[in-house]
Amino acid sequence: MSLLSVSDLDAGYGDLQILQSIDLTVDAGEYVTIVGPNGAGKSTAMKAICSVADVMGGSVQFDDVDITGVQQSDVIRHGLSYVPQNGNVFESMTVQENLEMGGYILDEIPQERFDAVYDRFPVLRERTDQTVGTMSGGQRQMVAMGQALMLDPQLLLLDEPSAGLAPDLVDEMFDKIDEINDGGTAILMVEQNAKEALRRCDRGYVLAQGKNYHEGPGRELLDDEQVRQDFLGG
Amino acid sequence: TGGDSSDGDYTIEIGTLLPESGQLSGIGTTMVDAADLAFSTVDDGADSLGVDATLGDSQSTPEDGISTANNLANSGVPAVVGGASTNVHISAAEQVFIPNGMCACSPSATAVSITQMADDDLLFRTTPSDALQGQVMAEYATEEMGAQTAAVLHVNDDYGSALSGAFVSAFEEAGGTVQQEVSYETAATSYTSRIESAVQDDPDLLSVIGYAESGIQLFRDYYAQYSASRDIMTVDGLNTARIPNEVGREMDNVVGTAPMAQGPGRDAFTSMYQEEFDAEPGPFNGATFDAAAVLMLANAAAGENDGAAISEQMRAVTSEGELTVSPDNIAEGVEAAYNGDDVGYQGASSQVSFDDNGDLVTGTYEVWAYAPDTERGIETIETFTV
Amino acid sequence: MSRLDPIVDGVRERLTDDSRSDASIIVGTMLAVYALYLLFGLGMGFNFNGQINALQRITFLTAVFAMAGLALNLQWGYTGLFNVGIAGFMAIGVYAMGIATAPVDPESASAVPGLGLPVPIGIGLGILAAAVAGLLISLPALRLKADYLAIVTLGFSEIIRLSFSSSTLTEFTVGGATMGTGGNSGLNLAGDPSKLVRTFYETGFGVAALDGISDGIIAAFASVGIERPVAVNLTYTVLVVGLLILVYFLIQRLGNSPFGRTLRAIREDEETTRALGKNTQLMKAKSFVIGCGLLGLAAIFWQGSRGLTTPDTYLIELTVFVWIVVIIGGTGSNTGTVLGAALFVSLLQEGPRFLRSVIQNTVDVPRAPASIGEAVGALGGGDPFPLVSYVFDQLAALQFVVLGFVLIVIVQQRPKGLMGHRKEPASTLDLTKPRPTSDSEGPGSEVPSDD
Amino acid sequence: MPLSRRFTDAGVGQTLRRNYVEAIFVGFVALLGVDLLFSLATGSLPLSRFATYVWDGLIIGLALGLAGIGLSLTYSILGFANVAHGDTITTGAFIGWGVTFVLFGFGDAAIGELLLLGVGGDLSASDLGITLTARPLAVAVGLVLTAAITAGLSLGLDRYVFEPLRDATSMIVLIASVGVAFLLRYALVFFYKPSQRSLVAQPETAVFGTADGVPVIAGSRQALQNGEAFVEIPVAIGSGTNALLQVNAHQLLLVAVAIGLMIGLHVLLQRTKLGKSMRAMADNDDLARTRGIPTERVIRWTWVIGGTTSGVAGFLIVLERGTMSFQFGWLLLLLIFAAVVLGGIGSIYGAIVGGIIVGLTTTVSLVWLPEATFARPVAFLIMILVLVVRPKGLFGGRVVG
Amino acid sequence: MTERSSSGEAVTDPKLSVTGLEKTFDGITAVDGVSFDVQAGEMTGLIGPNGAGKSTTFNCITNLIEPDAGSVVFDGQDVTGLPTHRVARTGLVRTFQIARELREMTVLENMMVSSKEQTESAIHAVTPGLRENVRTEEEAILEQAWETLEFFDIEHVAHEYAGTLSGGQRKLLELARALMADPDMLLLDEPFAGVNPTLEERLLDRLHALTDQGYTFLIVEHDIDLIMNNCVRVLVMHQGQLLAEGAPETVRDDERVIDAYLGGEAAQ
Ligand SMILES: Nc1ncnc2c1ncn2[C@@H]1O[C@H](COP(=O)(O)OP(=O)(O)OP(=O)(O)O)[C@@H](O)[C@H]1O
Ligand SMILES: Nc1ncnc2c1ncn2[C@@H]1O[C@H](COP(=O)(O)OP(=O)(O)OP(=O)(O)O)[C@@H](O)[C@H]1O
Ligand SMILES: [Mg+2]
Ligand SMILES: [Mg+2]
Repeated sequence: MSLLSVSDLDAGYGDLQILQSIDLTVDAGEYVTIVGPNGAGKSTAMKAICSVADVMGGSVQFDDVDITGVQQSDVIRHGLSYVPQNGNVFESMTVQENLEMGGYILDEIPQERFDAVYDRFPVLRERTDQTVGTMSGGQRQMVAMGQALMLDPQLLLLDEPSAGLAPDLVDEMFDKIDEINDGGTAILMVEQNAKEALRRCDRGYVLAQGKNYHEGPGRELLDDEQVRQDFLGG
Repeated sequence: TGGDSSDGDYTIEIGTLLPESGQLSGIGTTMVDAADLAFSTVDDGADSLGVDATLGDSQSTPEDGISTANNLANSGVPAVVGGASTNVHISAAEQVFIPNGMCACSPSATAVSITQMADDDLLFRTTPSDALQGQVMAEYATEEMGAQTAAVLHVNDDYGSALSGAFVSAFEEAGGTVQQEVSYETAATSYTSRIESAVQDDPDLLSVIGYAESGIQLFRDYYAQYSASRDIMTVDGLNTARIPNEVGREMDNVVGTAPMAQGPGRDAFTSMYQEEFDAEPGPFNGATFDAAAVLMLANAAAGENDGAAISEQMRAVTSEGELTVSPDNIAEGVEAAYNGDDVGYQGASSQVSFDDNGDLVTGTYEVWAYAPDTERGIETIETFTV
Repeated sequence: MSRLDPIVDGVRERLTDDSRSDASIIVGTMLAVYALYLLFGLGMGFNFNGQINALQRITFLTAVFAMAGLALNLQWGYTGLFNVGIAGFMAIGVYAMGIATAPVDPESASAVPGLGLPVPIGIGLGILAAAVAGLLISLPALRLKADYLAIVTLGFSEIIRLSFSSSTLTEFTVGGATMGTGGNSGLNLAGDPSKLVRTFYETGFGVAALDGISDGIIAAFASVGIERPVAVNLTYTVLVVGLLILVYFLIQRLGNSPFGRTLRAIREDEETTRALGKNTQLMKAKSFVIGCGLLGLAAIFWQGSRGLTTPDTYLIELTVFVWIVVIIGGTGSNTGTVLGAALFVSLLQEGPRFLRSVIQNTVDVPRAPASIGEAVGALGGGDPFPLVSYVFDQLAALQFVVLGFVLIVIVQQRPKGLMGHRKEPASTLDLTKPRPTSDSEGPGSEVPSDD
Repeated sequence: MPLSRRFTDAGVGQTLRRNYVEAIFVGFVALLGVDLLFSLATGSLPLSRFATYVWDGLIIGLALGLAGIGLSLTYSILGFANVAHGDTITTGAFIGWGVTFVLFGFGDAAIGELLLLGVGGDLSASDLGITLTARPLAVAVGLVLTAAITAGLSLGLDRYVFEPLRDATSMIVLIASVGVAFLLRYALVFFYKPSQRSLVAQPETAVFGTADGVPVIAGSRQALQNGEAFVEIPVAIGSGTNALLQVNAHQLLLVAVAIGLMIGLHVLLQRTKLGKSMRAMADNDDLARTRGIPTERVIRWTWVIGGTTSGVAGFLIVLERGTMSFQFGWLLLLLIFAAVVLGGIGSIYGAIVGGIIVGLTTTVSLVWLPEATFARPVAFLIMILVLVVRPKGLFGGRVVG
Repeated sequence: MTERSSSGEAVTDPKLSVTGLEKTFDGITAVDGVSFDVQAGEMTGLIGPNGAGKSTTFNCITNLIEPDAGSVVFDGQDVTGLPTHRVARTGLVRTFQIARELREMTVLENMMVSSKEQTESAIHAVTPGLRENVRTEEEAILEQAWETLEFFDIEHVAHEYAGTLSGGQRKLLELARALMADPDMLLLDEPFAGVNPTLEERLLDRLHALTDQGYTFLIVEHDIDLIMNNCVRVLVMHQGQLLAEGAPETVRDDERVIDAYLGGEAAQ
């Protein structure tokens, strides 16, 4: 049984429909990547799953619970943690406070959680009291990831986690995602760094113009000439 | 409404432009009552005549006043009791009354500047101008209270500034020294600093020019810190019986001046008012009644609902005539005037006689003090006629 | 959501129907307003001239509020400048005009002397003064973010109002010329612009030909039963409406031009706009100054025609009213602003007053009890009339309660204002068209225009 | 908006320009200070008068600041300037005092009359004799009641007015709050009539001064003159008998509560989970929801806290002034805004400090001003100058706290 | 002017010359005495770890943040301390790392705002005769805007509010809009982060074409292959300082660069 199963999903913003009957599944512990051109609806799919965008039809099942259109603030309580593409940090708050907000739904955040995040992103440890709005693009991305990792989610939704990261950090980021995945957390990730992402994931989806376009194991998509040509940049 | 039955061959059209709401609604509503009393007395009492009164609310602001005045004009009202405050009166006159040839008689607009308006002789008032009250204040202060030095604390608006100015010049003319002239905004959080500023040179007399609303707070602040034995002189704005009670003091060091309903018809008016409303008439009520009465008389004498014609009769009906009209026989008087008889009105507030500018020839003022033990709560100490 | 929905939808449908030109939307609204006021007039027993005059007054107020609203729309709707000092700029315009035109030797001793300039020059100076005040305040203030700019302008307008009420400035002498604000008693406006119209009818400005024309106009009005005072008012209102049309096209053209486009960009993100090579400070200052000048203009033709202006006219409420006009009309939309002015004046400002008068004129209500407590007590005793008369007695207060309520409902039902959904063009060209195909003749070919 | 914050740091040129203005500003203030000292030394400005100005200004300022805390809070967290703030305070105070009157004046007058604070009857002023020292229970209960009622009122307003406008721009919400302001203010007129009324008896006072050159504290000026001091500091510093400054119990209560609330709220916002989630929501409400923060509940808490402080402010201001009218909140609003903005929107300390500056300016400026009318303009002028030097207010820059 | 050339050949006047740039934010020195030149008609890369100070350098060059010290010479003209818009007017235009679209304007309007060929005076907007001239101008701008949008593959959203664009589309708009300003030199801050690789290749082709026409580019980018394959020269920043510069190969093999950036043990 899939951990996340999205079926026949229509979604968009207000009156504007972007997604047309999208199907998506993520199994427990699985690592799934979505790729596609700009404006394809990848982020919208993520947002629809997390009740940020408006669901117009279809359903989202998580862990056998129907979470279609539940309160946005309740999504995380079901065990999904989402890192948006834009606006993924609290700019006016310090690094430490950002992490605290990541663990908001816990009554008491154990110190180990902070340590775990700081171990993963040592840069942040030096800057616990810096206001995130003044940090560099890459540093913010780390804060955003760290925030999502303050909980131990069953499924982590990442929207372009490597964007803006220096190469060593990109590798590190992917390694860390692997690690997280190895720890049993399922991953659903959108990436424009598509080749790397597809190489590492279990399965991939290609979205284009709001529709499912392709689906298959990551390697297979990588090897698909048509997909390469159209979406992965040759 | 004053009564809109037209139980005769002629209906007098008349309107009011008074502050039923807004800042001045406190005195404004009783003024409307007084006007209405005049209208309904005539309407009910005169057999051959009816009165159709349109009550307009100026809401205490010029802008609303103009709108309401326009409505009066649009209804074909030829004569208006009002406006009450100076700025409403001037604006409405400039914009509406004068262009439309309406006759307006204000019971309470006291500014000196109204005297000289180019008004086609359409504007009258049944209250004396500020200059006179300033004189009375100064005279009483220097002569009766023996004050040589004074400080003024006045509300920062039209009324306060003008009266303060009139008092200061009269007081200095009378040989006194005004040490400080301090203004204040209504509803300030605290008046302590302003009071401190005003009394810094320890004047013989503190003159407080303002309204009841801010006056309560101001006097509380005063008594909290300053001598309850210093002479204080205030004005008609604070001529409200409940003030000592609200301030929580006897306030026996306070006297005030106010234009006074001291006409020959005053007693008659007071008893009519009491019978109707079960209360003492308040400030400007007599003047309002007079304005309404005179306009109705003039209208009847003119025999047509036309502003210019009415204004032409204003002086005729207020100078001595064969039939002396006063508040208690106003209905009879109006009827007589309509029938072409020579009538002469003797007002509740004053003799009522207009000079060339439409101002009162004389003004009567009272000097009053709070008297919590009396029924009215205020007693008249002395009257002045200037 | 509510029973209002069908109505709102209906209105929306009409408004979104692009085939309806802006002019017809405004004319349609005004006609509806007129119909309402004719009913009011019937209720108040207005005669023919009265009815005309009432419609005239509604039109006049609509026009001046629309002018002020358009000026604010330029500042806020286009440029994002949060001007809450409207009353102050208006005051400066009117006072400058008044001081400039007051006679050097006034006849009445209590009147304040002035510079004795002719009325048209006074009007020009008034507008200029408001614009210059805008410039002065914009130098330091435009560096500030929206909310802070707001409080600065708000403080500025209070400074102006209170200074005009001070006795120190009541009369002063500069360079030998004596002038003043008249303090709290206000300033007599010798330069009352409506006097231009009156003089035209009275003397034709001393020109025989004009006098002949003006007599002819009066005769024409008389022939349809319109009396002279009403005719004079009507003429003035037509003049003001003419000005409004001028201002409307001015703002409209400023808006759909590269100038307006850059203003919008500033509203969105000033820093980015600067990075694109725009002198945002200068553009903001221009927009602010033009807006302030127009506020002065609106105020002169509105307050200036009252013959007297007093400092307490320029309380914060005035500023709030102009804002309400723009917000209910739809920020950024000029047509919406005019519409907003019509609705504000007819429904929120004048409407309740008329309604109250109609009620007072038609119903005879007994004396109200002294407090609501008594009224409710009587109700408990089975007598509803004291409560009824108490309510009647308090209609003036209830009028504002209703104003507040209506405002909330409007804002909730149409959070973008009546016409805020419309995308106003930000170019001299029509940008909503799909791309002109490359095989058309290119530049110079038929590109439909907006005006 | 948030993005730009990253790049708004001023550089060399601007700093210089600003320092220039700042220098002039500081220089001018210093000059005034010297002049003040000189006047005090020569006695042309009696110390007692100066002390009165300062104390009066301080009380006004703290009242403004106290009332400003709630405004600052909702302003920064909900992102709009609540024009109805003043009228919410007034409404809360009217109802709160009314209920207090009913509870503690029961039997003295008809319940309706008590509830309406004397409308239509003879009840007035000191009739109930409420002061902090004479009836502390009434004051305590009234304070709590008013706070609770104002909080409830704020919640109600949020539910019916502001909640449907969550997605609207801040300007729209501001206009809605203008509607609320009108509605509340004139509803008060409808029920309570427009007249000013006094609700409190004269409180206990203490007068600081010297008796025969010895510093003393007495119960009143009269007592001091009569030599009936209750505290004497046996050090002769002169020879005369002078009253320097008079304070009363209600003013002291106002000072204590203002400072207490300021610190308490600052800690609340900086340290507690609720405070942090408020700030998170103000920063990025979408992300806040994604992180599981129930933003609706946070908004309601914001109103509750803002309403409670506003209620406390309203009650204490009325207690201190002794009188109340339907306009008092509205008339204070402008100065409250000035205080909040001067201090920096969102800063709790800023609201209090801003309030004190505004309050002091309106009183101490009387030393120099030719005409008292200019006192308020000067306060606004100072606010504008401060903003030119520090565009985000004295404590500005951070969102909350 | 400092004589700094990487390979020792005779230097033509550089297009952009930055000397001794410094910027400190309360305690954190973001840029610490950076000096470099960029040659005209070249595509130069600027790389470095996150937080190295690249974006801040851009901000200082364009004076969006006033530098604490240092000078910037563009095209032989000292632009240090010039207001941001004046810097842009000289032909030096930048993009933002986090795209800053004008949200409530359409994509097309975003593009048109950018053009520097427009007469933005109020007088021209309202005066009949002058307005006609403006229109001819506008037609050309519109044409150019459409062309550029088409190239960036976002012409189908031309009428949408820019605020509704997807993340990648925003980056595209950011770049397209900068080109619309008709600059001589572009400072691009991670223009391709989040852009689909296929599209990225096409865009790079375009940039090369522009370089051939004489445009100059300074690109911040973390995609190292992209930098290596497309830039003639690479600057490497680390902790606010210039760590290395030179041809891509040289830089790539530089120990310090490998350590600091390309991935060794030491992440930052
Ligand atoms: N406004 C500011 N206030 C305080 N510190 C700042 C500010 N802007 C940048 N910084 C700090 O300066 C350093 C350099 O930031 P910058 O944005 O220039 O890095 P970058 O090289 O562009 O990094 P990235 O590749 O992650 O975008 C960072 O440590 C950042 O936190
Ligand atoms: N808030 C919004 N309102 C309206 N339309 C939107 C909104 N957000 C995105 N869209 C539109 O939805 C479409 C899909 O956007 P989405 O963000 O899902 O794309 P994406 O696949 O994530 O692209 P990218 O790789 O560029 O991030 C785009 O055409 C965009 O314009
Ligand atoms: Mg996306
Ligand atoms: Mg960067």
